[in-house]
Amino acid sequence: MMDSPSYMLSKIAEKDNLTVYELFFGPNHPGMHGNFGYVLEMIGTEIVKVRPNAGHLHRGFEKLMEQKLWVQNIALVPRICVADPDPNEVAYCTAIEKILRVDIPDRAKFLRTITLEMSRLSSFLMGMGALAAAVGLYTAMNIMTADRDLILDLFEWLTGARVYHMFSIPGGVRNDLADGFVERLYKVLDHLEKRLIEYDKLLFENPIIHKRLKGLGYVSKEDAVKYGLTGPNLRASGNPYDVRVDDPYAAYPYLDVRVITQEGGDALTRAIQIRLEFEETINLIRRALKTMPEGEIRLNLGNLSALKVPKGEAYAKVESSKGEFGYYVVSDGGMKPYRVAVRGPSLPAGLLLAQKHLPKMKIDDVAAWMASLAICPPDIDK
Amino acid sequence: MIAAIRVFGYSLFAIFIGLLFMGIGRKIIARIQLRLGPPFYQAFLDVGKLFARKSITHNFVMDLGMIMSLAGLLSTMLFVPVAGHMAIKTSSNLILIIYLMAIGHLGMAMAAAASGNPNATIGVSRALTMMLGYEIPFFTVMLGLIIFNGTSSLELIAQSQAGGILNWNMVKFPLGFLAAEIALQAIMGEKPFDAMVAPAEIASGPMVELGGKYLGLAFLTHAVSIFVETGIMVNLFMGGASNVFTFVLKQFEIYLITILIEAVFPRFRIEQAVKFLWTVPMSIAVVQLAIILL
Amino acid sequence: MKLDKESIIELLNQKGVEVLDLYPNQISVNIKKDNLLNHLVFLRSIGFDHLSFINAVDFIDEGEFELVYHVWSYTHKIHVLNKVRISRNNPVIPTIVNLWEQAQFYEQEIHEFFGIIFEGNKDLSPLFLENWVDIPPLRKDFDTKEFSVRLFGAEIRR
Amino acid sequence: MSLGDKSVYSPLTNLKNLFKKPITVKYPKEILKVFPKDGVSPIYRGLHTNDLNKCIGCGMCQRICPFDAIEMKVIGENEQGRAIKKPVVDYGRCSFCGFCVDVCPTNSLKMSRHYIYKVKTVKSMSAKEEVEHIKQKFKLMPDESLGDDIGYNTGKAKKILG
Amino acid sequence: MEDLKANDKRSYIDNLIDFFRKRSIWMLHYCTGCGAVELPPSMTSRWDIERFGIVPMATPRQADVLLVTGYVSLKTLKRIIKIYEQMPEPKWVLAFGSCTVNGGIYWDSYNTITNLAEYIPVDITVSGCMPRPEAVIDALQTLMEMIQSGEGGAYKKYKENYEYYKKNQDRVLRKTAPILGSSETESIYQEKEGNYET
Repeated sequence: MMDSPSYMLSKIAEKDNLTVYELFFGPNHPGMHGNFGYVLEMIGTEIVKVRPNAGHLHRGFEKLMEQKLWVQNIALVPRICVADPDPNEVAYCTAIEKILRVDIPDRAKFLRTITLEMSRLSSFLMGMGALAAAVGLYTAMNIMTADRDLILDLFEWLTGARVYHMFSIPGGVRNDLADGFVERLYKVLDHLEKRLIEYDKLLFENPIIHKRLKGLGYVSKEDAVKYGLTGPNLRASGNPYDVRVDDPYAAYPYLDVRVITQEGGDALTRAIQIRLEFEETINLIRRALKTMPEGEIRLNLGNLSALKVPKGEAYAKVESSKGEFGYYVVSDGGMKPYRVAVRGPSLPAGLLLAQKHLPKMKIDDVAAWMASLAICPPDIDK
Repeated sequence: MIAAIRVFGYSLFAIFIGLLFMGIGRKIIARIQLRLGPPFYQAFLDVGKLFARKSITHNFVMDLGMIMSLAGLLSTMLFVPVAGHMAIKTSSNLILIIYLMAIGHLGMAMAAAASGNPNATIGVSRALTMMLGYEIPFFTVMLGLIIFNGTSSLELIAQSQAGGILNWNMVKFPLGFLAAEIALQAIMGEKPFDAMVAPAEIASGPMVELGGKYLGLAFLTHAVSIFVETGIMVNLFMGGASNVFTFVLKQFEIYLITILIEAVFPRFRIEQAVKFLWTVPMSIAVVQLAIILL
Repeated sequence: MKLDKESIIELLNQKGVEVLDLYPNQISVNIKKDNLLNHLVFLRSIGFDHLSFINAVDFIDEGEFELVYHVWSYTHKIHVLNKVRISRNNPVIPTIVNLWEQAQFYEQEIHEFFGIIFEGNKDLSPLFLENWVDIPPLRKDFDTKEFSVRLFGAEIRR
Repeated sequence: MSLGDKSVYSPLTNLKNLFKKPITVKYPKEILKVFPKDGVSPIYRGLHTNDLNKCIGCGMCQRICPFDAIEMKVIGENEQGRAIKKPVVDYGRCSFCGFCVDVCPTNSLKMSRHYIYKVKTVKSMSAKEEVEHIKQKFKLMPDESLGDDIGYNTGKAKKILG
Repeated sequence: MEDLKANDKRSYIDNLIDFFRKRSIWMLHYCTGCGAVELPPSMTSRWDIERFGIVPMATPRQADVLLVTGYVSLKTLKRIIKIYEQMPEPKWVLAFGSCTVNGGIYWDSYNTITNLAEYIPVDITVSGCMPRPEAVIDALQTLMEMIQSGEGGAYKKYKENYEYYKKNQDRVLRKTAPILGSSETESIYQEKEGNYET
């Protein structure tokens, strides 16, 4: 700590009584992703201390979910993480199905897996676009968000809504694939794969991106596990852990999920990690589509609006594009959940790593650092 | 009196061309991003709207700073020969032009610093550091041309390249043109070197507190700066044209190159930008200088 | 080396801790407040190094808070729910910030929503709510509907 | 595809987009042409439509709605003197989840593919009246007017929510 | 350019200025709620509202229109009011989604307001639990027509009804009355300067 620039700067500051001033990298800032803020105490352009200013998106989900029926929470749950809504629905339903000790039909499992992977694709596209915009490459953001729209069209066709699908319910899914949907899904996947070459040329082989992101926000292999990072951030630091392989749910036991890891742990490795996982997700959807069985898409749990879950508790984990989304559901045997606790993947990255990385960083890298860690403020505040 | 009308006419012409280039530039960037993009006259609409808005000022230094920045740029424009003739009969000395250009940027810096927003002060410090960065390679290239032509008057340098493309300075000194092109990217504040107005880092830098008429003045300043910088490049390297139309066309070619580079490159951090400017274009310019001297 | 669930249950029973086998890879453990720290240190030593998160459940009719420490092991692929019961009127529990640093924010959040005091946690300032003077909102006796009607004028229909 | 190493020229290959046709959907003039039916998806969850003579006013939709967005309003009396009630959807609460359509026993309540509904400020109104004005204008009684373009249409027979 | 013809009560200059304002609306780059995830698709290549001249700007000083997309929590409301007051005239507010009308799906939450129009004047309120890009473009088109016909004047209401808005803002943003001892402490509606001003 002694030789770090900010320590020396604070020494100089005392000598020349430079004042440490407060800069609000606050909620209204083009570089900020979502409605979140850091209060940065700075000298010149070097950050000396950081205080997270969370809570702008706090809606008290856990309190609201205690007052609604089991099935009514499905309309509330996807709103927790806007970029990647499906893992919330699947995690909530898996937790209920764990307590009920029921196994949903195979086709429902595959439908859930396909919506999860499509939501993962759309979230990766948005993440890469946000990273490109943070360092100024608006062309990449424009084209990636337009491609993400193609996936939202597919969601609209499958579930009836663009972003909040409310597609899986306890016991299965609400409706089946429309005819012509699978052909269009194949077409979109081929288009995305073709477009990937263009993204490589534009973003990942761009020398200035390498210069800007190299060495930014380094997380070592052990620290990543110790700090509780999950998902692409964990795998970019060299840990081969993926919830879809370690604790499989939905249709992942039937599919071989290839876990991609890289040594490196800095912002550039995380960006390349997201790009490689994007490519792997496309192939995973193709494999899932090939081996999708026919059959029932819902279990008959009687009248869902009068569903009574027996007394008990369960913790269900889902691998979202940002990390491990966990739902801890406690039921006292009533018509309404007694307690639903949500574990958002961005809390360790957004609040803890901010204390670790920001104090020695310059103001120009805060936006790129935040985009590389794919910090999604709604799942910090819930 | 006639000179006053000519000066006013030239200023309007420069502002018109600058805004036109900005509008077409936004359209081209939009087409690279596969989208439709705004109409080419969008910059005029923006300036029209900005001047119709209430604007909030913090102190008189901010008002004067903005006026000074526009006046600085307009005065620079008067000394740049447009297709051979100029607003007022003076010597178009290259060193005088570069000195005057600094005044424009200092005016903007003064206004931004007076606005009291920390983002603005960081933006100002970046703008001045960037100025430090791009002036050294640009001067070296000009030094080479001045030594080669034996005169520092832009008009004579332009006339020395008359006749056919073959004896344009761009063809005679390709390295010098390449170094000046990279430096021009920084002078105009385009993408790889646009750390001073980086929205994602310091919320559009110096222009943070500018609203309404002040932002209108900033737009006009940027428009005139486009006209001036491309004008200098055309006179130095593409043998300032015989009539105004070909002059504007050549100016657009130079602006097109900067726009194409801006569309596909992210921005450097400020210290990376200065390090890049002092190594890559600087070395090319020194090689060019050596070729000229030997 | 990878232990399966039975050997982990066996290990925990030796430590004198009663274990509930919930699901194929999930077990729950009830521990006392005072041996929470060394229980977690023990778990961490045998390979449970990922703290998923901490949350609290308000059992108002039993007058107790139940704090659940979710721990996961990447090697054994087992999830352990460590449950601690503390009384509701003076809810105090030692902090585990020196075991996992991210627990600092989970504890700040729980303190804000349940009013549980974590001894040894240097900064329990509110994280999400601004100048909140009511009882901590996630407690069962806080009625959010009535609050929303009184403050924001929401319409109650049924 | 393996990731190539970095080079200055690779981003410049993207300039070929200049010669491609822009992919913008010029919304007011063109609409989305992705689905079998132009515009939004064939099962889009938009504003509600209700077949008033099929609707028996049972209130099932009111009970399932997670956010109390549906209110049964009495609109008259039938011969036996019992009040006829029809659902009124408050679009200030509705989350367009479609549960009400899933549990409708007579499959009269459906969701159309229309989604445009907005309320403009009224210059003459004061702020207090404006608040009530907006709240009232967002409470709509779905009827056959949007019925020409049906989107999400399931009904209790499909036993989605049991 | 058919909208340039001077209609009866407005002079030609007014029409020209409104035409400029209509064709170059600058929106504030601030995503207040969850509806903001539909703004990037509208701003980028597929729906592209920049063809109407609508561009996201960094600070309230440069912005014309404030898009309040979705629910507004108490902390966000404080920032929205501060930003709204920082924006120079003429300014407009678009409220997207059901959460700004009657609380939306968080109507019973202790941290989100139910109706935005009680705190700042709103020009257009759009329905949808997250209006899709076409609805966003349609709302912006309506705003452009309102500006051209001079109808978009909600910002004048902020001055006229300032005490109504101020009372609501203070009621919500000041400390809420504690329930712990709420039986005898006065409810916040009586506006008595209690000992809350800590």
